[in-house]
Amino acid sequence: MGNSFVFMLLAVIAVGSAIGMLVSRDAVHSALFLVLNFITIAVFYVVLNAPFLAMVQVTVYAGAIMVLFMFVIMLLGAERLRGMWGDRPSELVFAAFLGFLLVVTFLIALVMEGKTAVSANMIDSSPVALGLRLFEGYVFPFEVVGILLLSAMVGVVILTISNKRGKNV
Amino acid sequence: MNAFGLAPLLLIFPVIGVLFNGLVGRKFVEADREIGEKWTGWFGTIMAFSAFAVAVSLFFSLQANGHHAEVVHLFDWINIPSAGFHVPWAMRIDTLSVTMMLVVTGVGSLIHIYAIGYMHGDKDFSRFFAYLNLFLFFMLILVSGSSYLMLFVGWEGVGLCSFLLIGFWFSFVDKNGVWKNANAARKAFVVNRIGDFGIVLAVILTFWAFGSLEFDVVFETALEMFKSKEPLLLFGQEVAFGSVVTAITALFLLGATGKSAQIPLYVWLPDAMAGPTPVSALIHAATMVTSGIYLIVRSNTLFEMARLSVGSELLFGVISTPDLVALVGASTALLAGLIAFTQFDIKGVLAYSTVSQLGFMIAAVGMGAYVAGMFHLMMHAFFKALLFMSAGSVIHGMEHGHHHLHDHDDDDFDPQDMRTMGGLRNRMNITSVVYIIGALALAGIVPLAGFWSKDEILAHASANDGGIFTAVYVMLVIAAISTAFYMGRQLKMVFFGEPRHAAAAHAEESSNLMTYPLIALAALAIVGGLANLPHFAAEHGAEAGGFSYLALEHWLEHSLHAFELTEEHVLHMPHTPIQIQWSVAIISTILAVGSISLAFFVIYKDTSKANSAPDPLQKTPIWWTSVLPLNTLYMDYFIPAFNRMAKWVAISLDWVFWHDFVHNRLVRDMFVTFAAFTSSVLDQKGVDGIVNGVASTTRRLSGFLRQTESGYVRSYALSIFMGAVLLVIYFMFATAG
Amino acid sequence: MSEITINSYVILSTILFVIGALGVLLRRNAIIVFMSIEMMLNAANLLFVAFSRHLGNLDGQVLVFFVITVAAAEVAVGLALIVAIFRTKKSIDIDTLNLMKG
Amino acid sequence: MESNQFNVILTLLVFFPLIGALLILFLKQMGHESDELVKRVATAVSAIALGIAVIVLFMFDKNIPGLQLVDKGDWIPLWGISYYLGVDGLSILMLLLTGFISLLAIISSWKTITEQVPQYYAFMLLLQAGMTGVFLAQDLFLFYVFWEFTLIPMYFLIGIWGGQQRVYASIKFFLYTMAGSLLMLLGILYIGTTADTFSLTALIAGREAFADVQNWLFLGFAIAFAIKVPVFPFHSWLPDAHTQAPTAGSIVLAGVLLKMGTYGFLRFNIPLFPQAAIKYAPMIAVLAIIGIIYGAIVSFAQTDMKKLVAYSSISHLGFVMLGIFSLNEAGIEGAILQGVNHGLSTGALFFAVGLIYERRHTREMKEFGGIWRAMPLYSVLTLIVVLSSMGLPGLNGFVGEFTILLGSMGSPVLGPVFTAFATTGVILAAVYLLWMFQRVFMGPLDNPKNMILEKISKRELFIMLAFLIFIFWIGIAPSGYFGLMDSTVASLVQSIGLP
Repeated sequence: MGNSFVFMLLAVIAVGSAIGMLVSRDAVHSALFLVLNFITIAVFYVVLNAPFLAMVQVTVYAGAIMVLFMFVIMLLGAERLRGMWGDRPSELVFAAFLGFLLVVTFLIALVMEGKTAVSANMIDSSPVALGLRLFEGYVFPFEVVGILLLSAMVGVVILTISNKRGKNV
Repeated sequence: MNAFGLAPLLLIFPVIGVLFNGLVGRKFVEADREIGEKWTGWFGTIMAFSAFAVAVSLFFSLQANGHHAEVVHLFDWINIPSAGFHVPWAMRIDTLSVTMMLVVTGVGSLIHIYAIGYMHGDKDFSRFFAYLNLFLFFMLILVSGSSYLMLFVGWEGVGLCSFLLIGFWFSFVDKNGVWKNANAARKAFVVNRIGDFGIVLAVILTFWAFGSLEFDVVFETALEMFKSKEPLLLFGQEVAFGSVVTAITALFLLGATGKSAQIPLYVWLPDAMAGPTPVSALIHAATMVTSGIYLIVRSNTLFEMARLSVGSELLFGVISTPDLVALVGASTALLAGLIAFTQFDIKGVLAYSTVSQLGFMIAAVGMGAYVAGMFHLMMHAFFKALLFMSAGSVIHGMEHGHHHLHDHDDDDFDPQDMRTMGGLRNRMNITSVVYIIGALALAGIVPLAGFWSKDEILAHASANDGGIFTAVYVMLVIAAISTAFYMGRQLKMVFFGEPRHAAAAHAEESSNLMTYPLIALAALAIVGGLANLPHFAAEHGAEAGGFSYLALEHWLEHSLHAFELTEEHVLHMPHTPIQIQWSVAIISTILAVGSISLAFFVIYKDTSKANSAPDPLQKTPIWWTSVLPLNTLYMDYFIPAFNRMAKWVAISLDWVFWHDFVHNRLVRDMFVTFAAFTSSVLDQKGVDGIVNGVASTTRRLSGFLRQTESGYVRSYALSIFMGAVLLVIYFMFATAG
Repeated sequence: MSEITINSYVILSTILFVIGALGVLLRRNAIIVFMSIEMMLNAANLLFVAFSRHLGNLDGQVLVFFVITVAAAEVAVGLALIVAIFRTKKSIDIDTLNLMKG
Repeated sequence: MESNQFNVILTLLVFFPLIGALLILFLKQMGHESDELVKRVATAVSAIALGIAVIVLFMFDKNIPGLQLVDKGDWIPLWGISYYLGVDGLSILMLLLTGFISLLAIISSWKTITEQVPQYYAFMLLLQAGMTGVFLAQDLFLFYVFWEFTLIPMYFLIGIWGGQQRVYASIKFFLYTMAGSLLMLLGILYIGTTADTFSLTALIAGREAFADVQNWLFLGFAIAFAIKVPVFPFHSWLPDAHTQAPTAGSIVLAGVLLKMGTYGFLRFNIPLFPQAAIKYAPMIAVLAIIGIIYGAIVSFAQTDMKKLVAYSSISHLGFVMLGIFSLNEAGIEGAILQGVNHGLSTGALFFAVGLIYERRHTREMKEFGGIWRAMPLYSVLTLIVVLSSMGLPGLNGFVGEFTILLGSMGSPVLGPVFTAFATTGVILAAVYLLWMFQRVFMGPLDNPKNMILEKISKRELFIMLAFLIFIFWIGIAPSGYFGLMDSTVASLVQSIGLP
């Protein structure tokens, strides 16, 4: 499952960019950090024998979704919204503690498990194989997701359509 | 000719009248009073006459048919197959019902004409005629119904019409602020309902005992049971047949005392005189009040069987129901006759007279003289309707006279008070003549109608020995004397002597519309006796000189099954003498003439006194009868007691105790106390120690919880996150461990 | 260095997930909150793919495919919501959205 | 287990009003603020539901004693709970009554309800759906769901659109009936878990299984139903609920909701626990007779017209209870018909009282007098309704009361003494109803506020006439109505097993 050096490098970039996103005061910076993070994860996908997903990750996430984010940020002028951290320190501490707890839990669980898992052999994960798998076992969810996308589209239109009086942003 | 197919028309004509007058009549009258009154009044009258014509055609059909009863089925009413209960709407056409139909529609039609004149100018003219037609409809259902249940429909229906008509002038308030008409209407209905209580129970009992409510079936089944002399299996136990019949007839008697105004339920009839006079004539003299007599005559078989009950099957072990009927009738006749002495209201005298005469009829049917009872019923319908309508004419005349006076200084003027009248025979010729005819007929003067019918009842009472007959005979004779006396008193006070009030001096004769029906009825009151003349000779030839004696007797025999039983010697009815009892006839005539003369020439000799003078009888014990009777007892004791009881139950028991105390105080407070106790124990650090119940506990708890509801999405998310983490931890170690 | 096992991926994705969660919990800027949600989804996706590789089974990849689709839909709707909120509130500070306050 | 059957008409009947309610809320959501549209939609939905009920009537074969048009499918098969609707002679009239009364109640509120209109009509339709479900459910669990479901819309109808003390009245109504039905729930759960099915037909067939505890079960069900009816002494919630409810609420409450109680006795208590029913019949009949007399006396002393009518319900339903526990054909058929009659007569009375309340904003009888002069047509119509309520022969009330009295006298468990006491109710009915009629409609028209009363409108006339058509119809030709239930009642009585 990949070289440990590559893993560590990518992991540092991923965690670093994530933290960057978290702490950036400027929303644009956050968005850029997030793009970096997504691309890192796409590389992970390649490492993990999922090249097609890596491509999807880059195009959909790093491309489409993040463009959407940037667009909204620009539209709202939200890049100027600085310093928007919670004003309740107790919450900050508590949330951090919970996060820490979660990580520790997993660590402990893995340690207690003890065994070193052996990975299976590489399998064919070409788009063809993926597509076959998708349409063999997941036709119905596929349809549902299609409908979901459609309704999301309609919903977005209804939500953002300007009302009769022409009140616009 | 067979006209039984026409029978439904008997009911349809009045209904058309009701619909016309009820729905559109008012518009006619409002559009043009003169023409509108003509249309609505005459329309109602023509419907009544049409019904009369149908009744006449039924009469001839029965003649042609050999007097055989015919049942005309209309349509199903109540039909419960699984319970075996089936009652159709069906009309029974037999001699008894046709007799009643003729009386009802005949007298009713005349009263309709009279009412056109009498109600002239009333703003609810059309409503009045709608009610009159509605009354005819229900009365005809009552007499033509083929089952007890249909009879009951009519019975209640005429009660309703009585209510509506007594309360016709419901807005009237007397000078004491009492809603006189509305109260009288309600009283009539409620008192009648007490009687109906008996009818309902009797009808239900009849069904379970005899398995049907059709007259035919009931009487036939009863007869078979009577002949078999075996006990009846009723409600899971064996009951003697006599007891069942006694119970049924006793309950019928209760119903009859209500509708026919007998002791103890007569109290509504005098009050009912508050209604318009045509109503008093039609409903409260001629027709509706006689339905109690009709009911007993219709059930004659059952009553005669009850007469033969022995021992413990008798009512209270003492007396059979027909005997009780006779005693109730006779004592009512006597008591009401005496009360009539004390009345000053011209209609009040007639009202008590009606109660008294109904007593005669009830006594007659109780003694088994069914034909005599029916005969008196018919004759009474003629002369009492005549008297009431003439009295109405007098009242009209007095009101006219009062209007002519220019100084209305005496607002207390009562046009019905006989003390303000006097000498009216000079002002109102026709009315006075017909009134005197009616009064003499009522008093039983030969050869007017009342003589023959009353004499037949008295003869029956005297001809049978033993039992209650003697007592009944004595009471009825005294009642007959008092009848003659109070009518003499009334004649003297109203028509003779000098006018005691300016209104009487200026009274005017009523219009032709009112007097012509009076003349027609007066003629009937004179010749009516021919319907059932007794034999004067000893031989029993049915026909003598082309004229049939005892016509009514022969006619009604076909409907009176008890007579048929007599022939088969199953029943032993008291016999009615079919030739005149000279002793009874002569004695009663002498007494009647004597007591009229006594009133006329002795006690009320001096009638020119001022109208405030006390009555000469006021110092005699007879006068006390007016305060003694049941009305006072009911009105002053029973009804206020009921009102107080109802108020106590409603306010104290139901509301204050049950609603407020038990539910809102006891249950709720116990719960609250319980909750408060719980909270003070659970909540040691409670601010005040004892907290007021679960409500405030909840409020404080929610107040605490509310603080967590910051409304910030992030806070909620934090909670969710916490929950998620905890769940993960749980699953990790639960599954791993 | 030894071969990387599935355990490492678990830890990595947990860390990413926690960072995303903290973003959701601590930031008041609605857009950044949304980005953090995307981050959490990606953390999950990463784990899916890792397990897919680990178990030699394509189902994990198929699931990621679905998650991406749903995420795209969610982002579209979510951003539309933000735009709508901004129109009325003139702010995307989610702490101003406290109508639920008890 | 019986096999599943599909006959969608009854399901449609239940859920159509529900869809209507959702439609109304959706209309509101879409911003159609026009109350007129909402009224029209609600009326149309209710009318169509009545139409479906009439179709059911035509599909109904009165010669079959058992359930018909059954729609049955598994719901929670693990616990033996099924979705099971069916109609028979006990429920067919109740269905029609529900549709009829609901429609008239909706029409009657066109003018009176001016606030939160869409919610009001949505609740009315929800109520209609719930009540229909109660009369159709043949699965104890499903029945319980519908039974409780009717409480909610009624609670809001009283609590939002009611009078001065509406909150108090609605909470009392809710808690009182809820408390009673919890006992029933216990009973239902016990039966269901013992027999592993909640299907009524299966339970009746296997009723021997819980015969040894049937006295307790009977009481549990009986209390729930008795509170709903209400049988004396559980009547204390009724005057509050009726006086505080809006007119349409009172009409539905008296017209249909109370019948759910009497229906419950017939549907569950008698067939499931016949021995207990026989045992307790005289006791319940005594309570019923006390209710008849007590309700009448208390009515008589009321000064508020609506309260008077409310208490008269207690008296009338006493008759119904007496008929049911006569346990013979005449009594039970009379009771079912009298249930319908009471719905019509008392519904119409409530409407009449509401009509005059709208004009004068008071119901105190001393405020009135001589209304006949001011509103003659209205007065005549009300008189007919009053007479029907009093049991005048030729109108509907008499047929029911007479049949009940007939049944009670011939009943194997009751007898003439019961009948005699119950018949006094006939006298008392005349006393209190005529008293009210006299105070309000007769006498002089001397209060100036009463002189300018607006005449009855066409819409109000329509509602009154709709009531009157059936008042006369049942009074004059009730055979068809008895025919609908005869075979079912006959088989029910047979199943009780009395001699």
